[in-house]
Amino acid sequence: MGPLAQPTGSQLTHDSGPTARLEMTGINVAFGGVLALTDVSLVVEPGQVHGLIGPNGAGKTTLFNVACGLVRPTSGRITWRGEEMRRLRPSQLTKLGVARTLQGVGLFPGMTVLENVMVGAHRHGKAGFLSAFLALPSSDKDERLLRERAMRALTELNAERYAGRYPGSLPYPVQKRVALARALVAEPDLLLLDEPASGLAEDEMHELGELIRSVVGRMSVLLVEHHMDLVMRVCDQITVLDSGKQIAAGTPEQVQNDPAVTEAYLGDAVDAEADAAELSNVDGGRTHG
Amino acid sequence: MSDLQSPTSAAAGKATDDAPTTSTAGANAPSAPTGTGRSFLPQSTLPRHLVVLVLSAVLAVVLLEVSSPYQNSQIATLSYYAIAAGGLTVLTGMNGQISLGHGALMAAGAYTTALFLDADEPLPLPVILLAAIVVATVVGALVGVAAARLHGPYLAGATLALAVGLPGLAIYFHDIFGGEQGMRVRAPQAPDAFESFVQTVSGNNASSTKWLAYVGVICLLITYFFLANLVRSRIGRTWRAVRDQEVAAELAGINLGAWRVLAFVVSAAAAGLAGGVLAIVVRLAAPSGFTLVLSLALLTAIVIGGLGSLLGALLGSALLVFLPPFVTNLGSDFGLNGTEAAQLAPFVYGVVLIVAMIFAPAGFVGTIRLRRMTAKARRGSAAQAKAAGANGG
Amino acid sequence: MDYFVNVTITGLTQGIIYSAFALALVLIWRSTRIVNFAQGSMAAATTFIALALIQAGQSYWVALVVALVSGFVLGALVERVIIRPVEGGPELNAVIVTLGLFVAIQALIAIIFGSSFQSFPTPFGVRGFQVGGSTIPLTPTSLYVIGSVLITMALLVALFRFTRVGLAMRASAFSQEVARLLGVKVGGMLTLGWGLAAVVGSLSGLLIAGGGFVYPAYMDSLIVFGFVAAIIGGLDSPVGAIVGGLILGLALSYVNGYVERGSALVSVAALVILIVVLLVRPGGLFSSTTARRA
Amino acid sequence: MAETHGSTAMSATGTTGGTATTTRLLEVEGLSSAYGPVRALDGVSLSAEAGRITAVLGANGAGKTTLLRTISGLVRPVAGRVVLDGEDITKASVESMVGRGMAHVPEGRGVIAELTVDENLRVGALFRGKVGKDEFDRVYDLFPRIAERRNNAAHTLSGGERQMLVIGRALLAKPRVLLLDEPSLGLAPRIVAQIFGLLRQLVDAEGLSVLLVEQNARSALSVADVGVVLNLGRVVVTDSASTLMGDEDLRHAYLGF
Amino acid sequence: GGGDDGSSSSAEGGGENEASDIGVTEDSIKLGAHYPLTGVAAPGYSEIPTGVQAYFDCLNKEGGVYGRDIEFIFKDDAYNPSQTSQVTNELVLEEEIFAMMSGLGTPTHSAVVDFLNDEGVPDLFVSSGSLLWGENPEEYPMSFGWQTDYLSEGKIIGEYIANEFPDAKVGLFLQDDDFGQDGEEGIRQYLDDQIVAAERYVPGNTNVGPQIAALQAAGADFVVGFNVPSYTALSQLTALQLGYDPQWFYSNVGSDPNLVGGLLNRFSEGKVSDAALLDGALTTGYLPTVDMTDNPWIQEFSRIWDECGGEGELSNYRVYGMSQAYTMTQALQAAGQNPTREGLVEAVEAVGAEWEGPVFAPFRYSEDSHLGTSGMTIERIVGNGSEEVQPVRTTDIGDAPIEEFDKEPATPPANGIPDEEAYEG
Ligand SMILES: Nc1ncnc2c1ncn2[C@@H]1O[C@H](COP(=O)(O)OP(=O)(O)OP(=O)(O)O)[C@@H](O)[C@H]1O
Ligand SMILES: Nc1ncnc2c1ncn2[C@@H]1O[C@H](COP(=O)(O)OP(=O)(O)OP(=O)(O)O)[C@@H](O)[C@H]1O
Ligand SMILES: [Mg+2]
Ligand SMILES: [Mg+2]
Repeated sequence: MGPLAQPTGSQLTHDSGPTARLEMTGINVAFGGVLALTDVSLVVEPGQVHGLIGPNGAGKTTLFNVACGLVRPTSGRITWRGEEMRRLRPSQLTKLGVARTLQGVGLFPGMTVLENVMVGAHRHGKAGFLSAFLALPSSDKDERLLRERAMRALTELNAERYAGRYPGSLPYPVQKRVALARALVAEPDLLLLDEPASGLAEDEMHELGELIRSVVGRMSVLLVEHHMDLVMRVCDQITVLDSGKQIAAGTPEQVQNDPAVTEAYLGDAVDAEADAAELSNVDGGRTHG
Repeated sequence: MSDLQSPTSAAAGKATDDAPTTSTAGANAPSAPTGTGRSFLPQSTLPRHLVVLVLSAVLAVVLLEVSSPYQNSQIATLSYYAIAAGGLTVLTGMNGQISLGHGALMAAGAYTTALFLDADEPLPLPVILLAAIVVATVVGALVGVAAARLHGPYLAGATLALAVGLPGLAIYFHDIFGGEQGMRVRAPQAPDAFESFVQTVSGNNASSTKWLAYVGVICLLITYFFLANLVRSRIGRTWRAVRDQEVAAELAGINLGAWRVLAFVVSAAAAGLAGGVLAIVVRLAAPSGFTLVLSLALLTAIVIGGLGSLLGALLGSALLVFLPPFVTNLGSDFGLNGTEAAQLAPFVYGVVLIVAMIFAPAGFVGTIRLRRMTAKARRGSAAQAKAAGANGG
Repeated sequence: MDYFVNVTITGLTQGIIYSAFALALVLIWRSTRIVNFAQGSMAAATTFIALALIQAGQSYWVALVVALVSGFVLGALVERVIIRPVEGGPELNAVIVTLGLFVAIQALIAIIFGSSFQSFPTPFGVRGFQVGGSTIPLTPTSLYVIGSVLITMALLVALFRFTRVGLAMRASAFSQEVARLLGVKVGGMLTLGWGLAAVVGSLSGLLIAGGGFVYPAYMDSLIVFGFVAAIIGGLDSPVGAIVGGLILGLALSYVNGYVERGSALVSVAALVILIVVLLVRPGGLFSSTTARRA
Repeated sequence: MAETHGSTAMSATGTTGGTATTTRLLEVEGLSSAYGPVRALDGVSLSAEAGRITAVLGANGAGKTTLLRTISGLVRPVAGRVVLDGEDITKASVESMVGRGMAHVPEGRGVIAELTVDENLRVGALFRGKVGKDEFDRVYDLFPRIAERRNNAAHTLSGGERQMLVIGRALLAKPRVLLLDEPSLGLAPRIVAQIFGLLRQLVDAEGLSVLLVEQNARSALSVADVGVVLNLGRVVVTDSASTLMGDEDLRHAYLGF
Repeated sequence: GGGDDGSSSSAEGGGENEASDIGVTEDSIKLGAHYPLTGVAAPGYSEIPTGVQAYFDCLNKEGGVYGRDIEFIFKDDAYNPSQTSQVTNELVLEEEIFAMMSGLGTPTHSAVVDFLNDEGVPDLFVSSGSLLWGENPEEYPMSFGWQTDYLSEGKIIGEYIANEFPDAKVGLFLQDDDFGQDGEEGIRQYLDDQIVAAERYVPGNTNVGPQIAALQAAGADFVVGFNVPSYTALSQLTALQLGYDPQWFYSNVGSDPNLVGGLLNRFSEGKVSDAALLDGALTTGYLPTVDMTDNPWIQEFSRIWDECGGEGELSNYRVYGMSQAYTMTQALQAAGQNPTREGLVEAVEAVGAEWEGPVFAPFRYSEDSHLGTSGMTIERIVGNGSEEVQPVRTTDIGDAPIEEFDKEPATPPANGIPDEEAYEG
C-alpha cells in the first residue's frame, strides 16, 4: 500500500462515507443538432467502481464533462454528497473532492513530471500569494509538503524515477501513470477516469486494475474504458450508453449477458464479419477502375 | 526510500536525462526546483534569493562606480526596460498570455509619477513609485479581466489596441496630462546620504545621472527579487500549468480566469514601476514615449533573452539599450554619414531578431541551458548504453 | 444630413482600406497560422518598387502588375528563407521574426529609397461625384479601391471554399505533419500562402498609397487598425476582414465627426470597440464554434 | 473480449491468406534513428510482404512508433535504408510516400482538428486527383458514426470517432502498404473487431501489406501473419504470429501477457 | 592666432586657442543635435541635419570659427522622447559636446530641456515653435528658440485676415497639440468673432473627412491650417472629394509649397484638371525658400550645397538647417576666441538680437526672452513657389502689437560666413 493511505490520506476518507455519492439524473446534452446525451441517469455509490461503457461517440466523455462542469447540460440534476450542484465550475472540483483524468494524457509539457503532479496537489497548497511573494518560510514549507506529497503519489504509481523529466519524451504508459498520479495526489473522494488503459500493454493493464481496486477503500471511481476484461474485473456496477441513451445498467454479469449490449457495443464474431464483408468493397474502386 | 527526504536532490539527478522538447521549457528550468545545480546557494528560497540579491547589489554598485557617466545613464535606461520586461516575462513567459500593450501600462505608471511629482511639495519618491504601481495595477487588472478569455492573436490584437489606445487618452485629456507635448518631470534630487555614500565607495561625485541610475537599479533589483520569489513558488507553477494545458489545470482546481488576471496584475505592477522609473529617467511623460514600438521592444527583449527567464529578460533589455548606439557608432566608423548610420541601427536590430530566432529559438538563456542539458543527457545516455550493453551481453 | 452622409462615406472608404490590409493578414493567418507584422513593410517595399517604375515613366498598370508579382516573389522568398525555420515552433518566435522583418525591411526601404515624402499616383480621379447638386466624398479612386478589395475577397473565399489548393493550404496550416502524411506538399502550400498573402498585401499597399504620400513608414498606422479590423472580423474569415474593416472605419469616423475633439479619441475608440466585440465573441464576429475542451 | 473476436476474425481468413504468393513490398535494412542523444532505433531490419499483416510489437518505448515514422520519412534515419517495391525511398520526401502507395496512420488520432470530417477525408484524397463520391460514401458506410458528423469540425469528435476518421481517410488513399500505429486505441471492441476483420479482407483480397503496431500484442497477433518484436530499438525476434503466440517465455519477456 | 587663415577675421583679439570648456579643443568645437532620422517623422525633418552639416563643412574649409573646426554630431531619436533622452545623454556625457543645437520637436526636446539646463549645456535654436524654450529664461537659462513661435505666427495671420478678409467666415484646421493650440490663441486675438469652426486632428489618424466636412458644414469659406505637411495634402484631397473650395491658409510648418505643392501636383497629374492644387493658398514665411532663386541667400546656400552637401537637391528643410548653422556660427563667433558655455549664452543674450542673416526678422534674444525670430511675411503659393502679399511684420507673445518691419533684408557675407565680433562680457 502506498504512502497515500497514510494519515494525511485517511483524514479525508471520513467524508467518503455514505455521503460521498454522485447522482446524476435526467441529464440531457445537445451540441447544435447533435443529441449527445438523452435523459441519462447514473449513481456512483461510495466506495464503488462504476463502469461507463458504450460505443464510440456514445456520450461517455460528455457525461464526464457534465460531471466536471466543462459542459452544461440542457437539463438534469447532479447531486454530490447530497447537495445539488448548479453552475458547477471545473476549478471547484478538487475542492469538492472530485478528480479526473483526461482522455489522452493532458500533461503540462513545459513542466517536469514532479511539477505536473504538484499541480495536481494544488488544493493542498496553503501558502498564499503574499508568502510566496515575500518568500516566507511558510511558502517553502508548503512547497516541501507538496513535493513530498507528489513524490509519494509518484512512488505509489511506480513512477518516482521520472520525477525530474519532462513528459514529452516519456513512454506513453508512463505518461498515463503520471496523469493518474496527478489525479490521485488531490486525494479525491471520487475519481473520474477516462480511458486510463488505452495504449497500455496487457500486464500494465493488470497493474492498473489492481491499482484501481486498491484505491477503492479511499474513494469511489467512475471509469470509462473500452477494454472489457479490465472493466469486468474491476467494476462493481456498469452503465452502458449508446447514442446518448442509457441502454443497460447493472453488475458486470448482467451487462455482459444483455443482448442489447452485445448488439450495440461488444459485437460478436458473426456481426463483425458480416460488417466486414459488407464493407470490404470500400476499396472496390481499385478493382473497378 | 531515503530519497523521499530530499526529493529535490533525487530529481536533480534525473533532470538531466532528457532535454525538454519545447523551447520554453529550456528557460523554465531555473524555476523548476530540479533544474539548477548551483550548490553554493541555499535551498530555501528566502536566503537563496537574498544571497543573490546582495551579490547583485554589490555587483551593481561596482558596475555603476567604474562605468562612465554615459554608461550610468544607459544603465538607468536598461533598468526601466528590464523591470517591464521582467513583468512581461511573468505574463507571457510563465502564463502564456501575449501582451503587445505593456507600453500602455508603463504609461499609466509614468503619468502617475509625473502627476505626483508635479505637486508643490512632492511626496517621497518611494511613495510616488508605489502610487505608480498601484495605478498600473488597477489598469492591469481591468485589462486582465477583459483579456482572461482571449487567446493567441486575439489577445495580441486586444493588447495592441491597448498600446495605441491608452496613450490616446493623454491627448484627449490634455488639460491634465499635457496632451501630445506631455508632462515634464522634475527628477527628484538625490538625498545627501547618497552623496556621502558615493563619496565613500568610490570617491566619484554624485551627479543626478548617477542618482537616477541608482534609483533604477534599486527598483530593478527589488522587482526581480520579488518576481523570482513568485516564479519559484506555487504561484509560478500554477501560472505555467495554466499556460501549458488549461483544461488539466482547471481540473486540478485552478481557476483559470483568476490566475490569468493575477498574472496580468503582477505584470502590470512591474510595468507601472518601470513607467515610474522611465518618467524620472527621461524626465518626461508624453504619448510619443509610449508608442507601439516600446511594447513590441519589450516583447522582443523577453523572447530574445529567453522566454520565461528573468535573466533572459535582463539580457534582452540590454540588447535593446546597447545594440542601437553600438551599430550607429560602428556605422559612423565605417564612414557612413549620420543619417545612414541611424538607418542602419533598426536594420541591424531587425536582422538580429530574425537571426536569433532562427539560430537560437529558445533565446540566449534558453539556448545555453538546452545546450548544457543536451550535453549532460548525451553523457548520461552514453553511460546508460554502456550499462545496457553490459546487461544485454 | 449632408454632414452625416459625408462622415459615413469617408468612414466607409477609410474602412475598406483597413479591410484590404486585414484581408492580407487573414490570408497569411489561414495559410500559416502566423500573424504577419511585416505585412506593412512588405507592402511598402513593393509600393516603392512600383513608384520607381512610375517615376521611370512606366504606366500605373505596368507598375501595379510588377508590384504584385514582386510581392509574390518577396512573400515566397520570405517564407522560404526566414519563416520556414520558425514554422511549427513556439508561436511567439514567429511573431518576433515578423517583427524583425518589419523593422529591417522598413529600414532597408529608407536606405534604398530615402525617407522623404513622395507622391503616389492614382489612375482614377480624386474628385467626389456630384449627386443632386452636392458633392459626396465618393471618388472614382475610392470606387476603384472598393471594387478591387471586394473582388479580392471574393477570389479568396472561392479559393478556400471551392478549390483543392485552398483545402490543401488550410490543411497545411493547421497540421503540417498530418498534411504531409496525406501527400500534401506542405512546403509548397506555405510558400504559396505567403506569396498570395503578399500579393494581397501589396495590392492593399498600392491602394492605400494611391493619391497620397508615401514614405517608408506610411503603412504604420494601418498595421494597428488593419489588425484590429481582422480581429473584429475573426482572423479566419475573409468576409470577416471586410466587415471588420468597414465597422471600424465607420465607427471611428463617427467618433471623429460627432465627438468633440474626437480625433484624439479614435485610438481609444478602436480599443473599446475591439474589447466589446471580443467580450461578446472572443474569436471575432465571424468565428466558428468554440473548440471542444476535453 | 476484443481479443476473442479479433482472433475469430483471423481464423476465418487469416491463416489461408498467409500462404499467398509473397513479394517483399517493403524492406527495412539496418535502420537506426535518434532523437538528439537518445537512440530510438538501432539497426532494425524487417520486411513486409504483400498479402500479409506484419505486427510490430514491443513494450512501451521500444521504438515501434519511431520505426513507422522513420519509414515514412517523418524521422530521418542516421543509418540504414528503406526500400519500397525495389526502390530506395530512404531519402524520399514524406509527401511523396502516399503517392508511392504507402499510407501512414500516425499514433494519437491525426485528424486535422479545425477542418470538418468531410474536409479531412477530402484532404486525404487530394493527391489522387478526382475521387468519386461513392468512395467517400463507402467510408461513411463503414463508419456510420462519422457520417452523422460529416460537416462538424473534427475537434468536436469523440476519441473513437477521430480514430475512425483517420483510418477511413487512410483507406481512401488506396495504399499498397499501410502503416498503422495503434489503430485500436480508444475504439470500442466491436469496432476493433470490425477494423481487424476488414484489414484481413483487404490484405487477402488486394494483396495489401500492413505494418501494424499494437500495444495489445494478443489482439495484434491474433490478426497478423508475422510478428516482429522490438526491444530497446532492436529486433529481438521475427517469427510467424502463431509461433510467437505459443512462445510463453517470449510473451512474458517482451509482450506483457 | 593658431589656425586663423583669413575669413574668421574676428580672431583679431589675439592670444592662443585653448581648450576653454567641455567640447572645445584648440582646433575643434563639438556640437550635438537630435532629429527623427527614422520612423514616421523622418520624412522631411531628416534632411535638416544634412543642411547643417553641409554648412559647417564649408565653414570648416574656410577655417571654421577662430580656426576651430565645427564637429557636428547628430543622433536619431525616432521622435520618441525616451530615445531623445538616451541620445542626449550620449551627446552630453559620452561625446561631451560643447553645446546642443537645433534639437527637433516639442515633446522630444521637452524630455531633455531640464537635463541640458541642469548640466549647464547651452541648448541653442531648438527646432520647434513652442514657447517653452524662450518664454521663460529664468526657468531654462540655457535654452533658446529660433523659428517664429506659433503664437506670434497666429497673431500675424489673424491680423492679416482681419484686415484683408473682414467678411470671411474662418474655419480652423488644427493639430491637436501645443502647435495648434498656440496658433489658435494667436489668431483668436484678432478675429475671434469671424471664426465659425475649429476642427482638430491627431497625427496618425489619416481620416480627416469628418473635420473637413465639419468645416464645410459650418460654412467656412476661409480655412487656416496649423498642421504638418502630410495633413496639408490630406486636407486638400479631402476637400477635393467633398467639392469644398475655401480660401486656404497654411501656417509655415505645413505649407512648404515646394514639397507639398509639388507632390500634390505630381500625383494628380492629368487627373485633377486644374493646375496645382495648392495654387492660391496663403502661407507665412520667415526664411527664404528654394523657389526664390533670385534671393541671394538661396543662391549662396545652393553654392554651399553643391560644394559641401551630399546627395539630393537643396530643399527648404536643408535651407532651414543651413540658416540655423549660420546663426550658430554667429553665436560661436560672438562667444569669443576661447568660448565657454556660460559665455556663449551670455553672448547670445547680449548681441543675438542684432544679428542679421537669412531669417527675415531679428531674434528677440535678451535676458528676458529667449524667443527666436519675431517676424513673418504672408505669401501666396503660386505653382511651386510663392509671392509675397504682405511684407514682414513683427510681433511678440502676449499682447504685444504687430508692427511693420522696414529694414532692408540682409545680404549674405562673402562665402556665406558671418563675421560677428566677440562679445566681451
Ligand atoms: N463540443 C461538441 N460539439 C459538437 N459535438 C460534440 C461536442 N462534444 C461532443 N460531441 C459529440 O457528442 C458525441 C458524444 O461524444 P463523447 O466524446 O461523449 O463520446 P464518447 O462516448 O466519449 O466516445 P469515445 O469512446 O469515442 O471517446 C459525439 O458524437 C461527439 O461528436
Ligand atoms: N520526440 C522525442 N524526443 C525524444 N525522445 C523521444 C521522442 N519520441 C520518442 N522518444 C524516445 O524514443 C524511444 C522510442 O519511442 P517510440 O515512441 O518509438 O516507442 P513506442 O514503441 O512507439 O512506444 P509506445 O508504445 O509508448 O508508443 C523512447 O525511449 C522514447 O522515449
Ligand atoms: Mg470519450
Ligand atoms: Mg508508439
